[in-house]
Amino acid sequence: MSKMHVDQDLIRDLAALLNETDLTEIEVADGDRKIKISRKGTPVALAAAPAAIVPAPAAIAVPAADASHKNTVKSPMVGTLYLSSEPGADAFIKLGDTVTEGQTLFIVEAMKVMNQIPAPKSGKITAILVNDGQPVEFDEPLVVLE
Amino acid sequence: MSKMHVDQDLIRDLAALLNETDLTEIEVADGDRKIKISRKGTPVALAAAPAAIVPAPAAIAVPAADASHKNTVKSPMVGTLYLSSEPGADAFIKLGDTVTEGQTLFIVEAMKVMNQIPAPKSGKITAILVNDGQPVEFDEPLVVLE
Amino acid sequence: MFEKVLIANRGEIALRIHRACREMGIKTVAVHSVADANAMHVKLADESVCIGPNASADSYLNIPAIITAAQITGADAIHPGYGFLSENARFAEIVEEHGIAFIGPTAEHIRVMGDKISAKATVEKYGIPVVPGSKGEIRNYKDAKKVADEIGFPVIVKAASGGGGRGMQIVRSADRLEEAVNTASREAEVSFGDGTVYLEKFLTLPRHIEFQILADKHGNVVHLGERDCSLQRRHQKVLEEAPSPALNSEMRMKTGKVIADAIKAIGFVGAGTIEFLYEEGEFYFIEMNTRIQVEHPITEMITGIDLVREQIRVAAGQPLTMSQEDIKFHGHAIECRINAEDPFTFMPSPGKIKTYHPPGGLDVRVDSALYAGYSIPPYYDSMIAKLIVHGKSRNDCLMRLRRALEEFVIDGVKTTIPLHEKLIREPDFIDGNYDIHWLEHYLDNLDLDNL
Amino acid sequence: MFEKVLIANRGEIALRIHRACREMGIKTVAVHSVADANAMHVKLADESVCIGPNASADSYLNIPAIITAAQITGADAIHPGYGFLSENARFAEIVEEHGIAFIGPTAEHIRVMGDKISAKATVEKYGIPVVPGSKGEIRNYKDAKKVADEIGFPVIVKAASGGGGRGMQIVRSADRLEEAVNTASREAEVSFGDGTVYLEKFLTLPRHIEFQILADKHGNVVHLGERDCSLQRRHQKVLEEAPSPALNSEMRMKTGKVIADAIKAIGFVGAGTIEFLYEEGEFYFIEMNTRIQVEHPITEMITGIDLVREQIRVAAGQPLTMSQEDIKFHGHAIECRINAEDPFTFMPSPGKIKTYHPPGGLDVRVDSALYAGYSIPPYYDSMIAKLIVHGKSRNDCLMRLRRALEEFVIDGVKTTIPLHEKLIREPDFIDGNYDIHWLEHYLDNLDLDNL
Repeated sequence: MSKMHVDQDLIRDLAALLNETDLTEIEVADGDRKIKISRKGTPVALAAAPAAIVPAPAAIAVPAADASHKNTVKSPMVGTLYLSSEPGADAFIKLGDTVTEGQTLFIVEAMKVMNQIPAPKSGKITAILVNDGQPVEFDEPLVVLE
Repeated sequence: MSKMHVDQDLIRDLAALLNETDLTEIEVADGDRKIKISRKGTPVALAAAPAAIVPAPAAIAVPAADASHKNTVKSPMVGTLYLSSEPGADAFIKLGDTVTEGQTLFIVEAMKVMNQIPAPKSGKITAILVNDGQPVEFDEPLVVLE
Repeated sequence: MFEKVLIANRGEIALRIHRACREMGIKTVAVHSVADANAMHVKLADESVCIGPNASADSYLNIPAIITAAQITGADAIHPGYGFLSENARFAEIVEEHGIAFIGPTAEHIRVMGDKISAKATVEKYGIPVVPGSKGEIRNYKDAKKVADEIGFPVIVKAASGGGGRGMQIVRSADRLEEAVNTASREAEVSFGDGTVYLEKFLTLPRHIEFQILADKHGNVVHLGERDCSLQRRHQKVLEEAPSPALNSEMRMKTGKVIADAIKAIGFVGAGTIEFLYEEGEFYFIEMNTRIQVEHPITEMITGIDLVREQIRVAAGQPLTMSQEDIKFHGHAIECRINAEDPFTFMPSPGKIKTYHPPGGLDVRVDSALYAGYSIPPYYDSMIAKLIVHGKSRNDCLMRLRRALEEFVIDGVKTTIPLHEKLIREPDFIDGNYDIHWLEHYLDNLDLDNL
Repeated sequence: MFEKVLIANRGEIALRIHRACREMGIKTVAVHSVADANAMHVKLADESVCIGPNASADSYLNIPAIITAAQITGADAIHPGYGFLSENARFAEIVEEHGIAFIGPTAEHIRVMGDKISAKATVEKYGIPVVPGSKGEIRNYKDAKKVADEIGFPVIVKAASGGGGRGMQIVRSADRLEEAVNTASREAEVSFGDGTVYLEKFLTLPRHIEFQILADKHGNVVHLGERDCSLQRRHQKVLEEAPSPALNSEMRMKTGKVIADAIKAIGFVGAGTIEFLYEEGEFYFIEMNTRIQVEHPITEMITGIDLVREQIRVAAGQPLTMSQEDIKFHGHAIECRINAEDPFTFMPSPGKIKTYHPPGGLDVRVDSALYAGYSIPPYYDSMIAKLIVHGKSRNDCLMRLRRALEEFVIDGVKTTIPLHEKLIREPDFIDGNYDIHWLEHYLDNLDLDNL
């Protein structure tokens, strides 16, 4: 498939025009190409999911803190997380450790396969968000690496 | 691929037109070229009835203007309104008349009974919002008396 | 068939009637109070007319305004729903006098059934069982003993002019009868200036069971089985089910036939409900409602018959679409009345609905005029929705009801949904083991601090 | 019975499966992509596991992630829904290899029915009618003439190695047959390097009619009548109804029996659908779907049978809850598929739902995972709701559908509700007079500027 053709300069121009004219939305089309830009002021009350639909107690609760932290390393798969290579062995990492890119942080077992989770960059471990033997979801924060 | 053609001046003109006409959205198309602009004032959100539940065309439409005017005299009952005591007779009131409290303004017929609608206070008739023989709802504005 | 029906009601039943009309190709006129200008049925109706201020007395009970609204919109029939003017014989008369069809029985039938004494006498004459007792006044102990021996203990001695529980004596065995007759008579003399007493069988733990009937103008009458409405609080039904856990098919069909035959003899036309107390295999007539009832959907769910549609057809002179043989009962249905109230203290909770999300899926029906953004006005009944669930068996129905209640979201006001969630988990309810006193007793013993 | 079922799907069918489980007292696990973290079934399920990023290939089609999720949550069965992995024989195999029950047929049956040629050969062997034609290759005009005379014109000459319409010739009369065979063979030679052609009866204006079957592990097979799914756009069903306006009871029961007998002989277990083209009183097998289908609710509405519940029971080794004699057909049902698309240009319209207000009342069912505030992700199928309506007759059903569509509010995205409102007012549709080409033709001729 060919690359999408997007005129970014035109978008910038339209955005400026949006400000200038104090509009909230501009949509333009030329043939089968279309650009629509908008800027919303105050978020609407019901924008979020209805509060009263209570989320089921997730099997695997995502820790609220640090979850969106940009230095967080997240699980690339669903599985069971281990802190060490085998029961009784030392943990791969501990709080305060300095790790180098590619160094194994954890193992996540999925379908009897042990997957090593490498450090995406070098840095210092400032928080470990998981416990040994814990099930983890895809995208679940595991560790903060700064 | 060719550049998208967008007439930015036209957008400015349309934005001005939006102001002038007190609209919230303008959409124009010419062949396969299209421009749509909008400006949202106060987000009505869902506080009001869902917009998509379109109110049925009320049998008896309440004039939007003056409806909430504090000097408006409203119908005390549902019925058929008459401007005069009998067909062909002079209307009880006309625009610009000065009336005194208790003076009959209209007759509303309900169940074959002719009900005289008196002026609630003395004043000048600045608007007559109904026509002869028209059905009126309870609370429907009939006249502005200042 | 009618061209345009005026709906002289509000809330879910107004919407129910609108839907039935719409599905029959009949135009609708919604009449409403000022407070109800934004009601769902007002938005959906073909036309709407504001007939008065918030107070029901000046709007939904305002006969001249309703008749005038029908005249200016050209409606050729009026459906009164339930409550308000639905059992007002004078209203039925006035409607007909103005050349408009009243979707309900004749004024005469409303009048006869509206009076408890004439209703009881009428149905008894045609074979419907009533509470047995003395035929009129008891003069002395000997009389009383004779009647009591006939009908069996417990009995209740009541003042003929009585009311409010005074001059009433419950007697559980013969050795206390003489004293009770004397006490009741004395109390009655003191309280009402009339010592006349009479005697009736006393029902200790009855169920409330009612039969739905439909009758057309061509002499066809059918019964659609029963509803068990024993779960009540302060004489208000809270949850209803059909069929009753206490009845078997033979009793249903036998009693249903007696009722249908009586209704035919009485000449009643329309949709009606015969209410009974039921104890130890016997039915005792309480009253007849000559209108559609709140709990009619559970009968619709087990029979597949649209009661409001039949009611409209019959009022237009058309025959019933089914005979008794065509009516088959399928599975089980339960209705939960959802009120805008605290679920345990029952304090009313009017206000604005922030989120409204009814449950969906197989065999789940919601009759409600709510929508997100709607403000429940404080002037009227607190019932805001009916959740009706069907299942192949009573157990299937209960399981489905459980999941439907879980999915139901009404946010912004308090509702009785949590009460229903709790109720349907009670062993007595699950076993179908309850009577008309069960719910009051259950609520009295709830530990409100530990819910 | 299973203790905990993992739902390997999303959207309304995930919610449908959750509801069935909940009503059977079975716990549920929702697995979902990152985009679906706020999906309704995720909120309602007992547990949820994020199994991958937005792309289906990495989440809903990610077999290791789904198996792992089942293992860490202790699910003892997996329901695949429709689409995604529901007809993936390898997935069924892997699930079973991990000691988890697959709620569907055996991998072997999925495989046989997943291949058009083996499916056709299998069902034909057991008496299900297929499109008549030459048994294999046509060598010359004489062969072709013989077959064509047997099956009657029009016929279609097809390249054995063909596809995409090339090497295909429709022949309406004998005098054009020789030329057509030669042309098709030449085209096939050029296009596919193989001039082999074969001949089949050509159906000009067929309907799409499919039969629902259920089979347990104890040799019990029932059919639940047919669904008419002829209203299609680009091979996507738009609106389905049951029963088909084109079938009578005798044809239904006769064809249903042939199918049920064949399914029993084949040894298939689970819920399945046998799809046919139907023309001039004859059925021609197209394919068999070995899973629950989108349009299953219309069958549920006319039979009162919960298909997903039966499917789960059967997978757990329990017998069907009914025999063929127990299945009675009541009234008529129609399903409208509501997509987040422009109703006439069919441009997808994902986005945030501002208002969601489904219709309620008698015989109206909505299967949808929408709620107000939900954002429809742009990564998946555009179907966002199914409106299913039942009526005593086809006309009652149409009238009810009309009012239900009027009440349905989905605000924030474009939906196909206006298309359905228009469709059900078309005289051809009202008369049941349509075939699989009707909708495409209708849409091609719509004047988009004057809607």
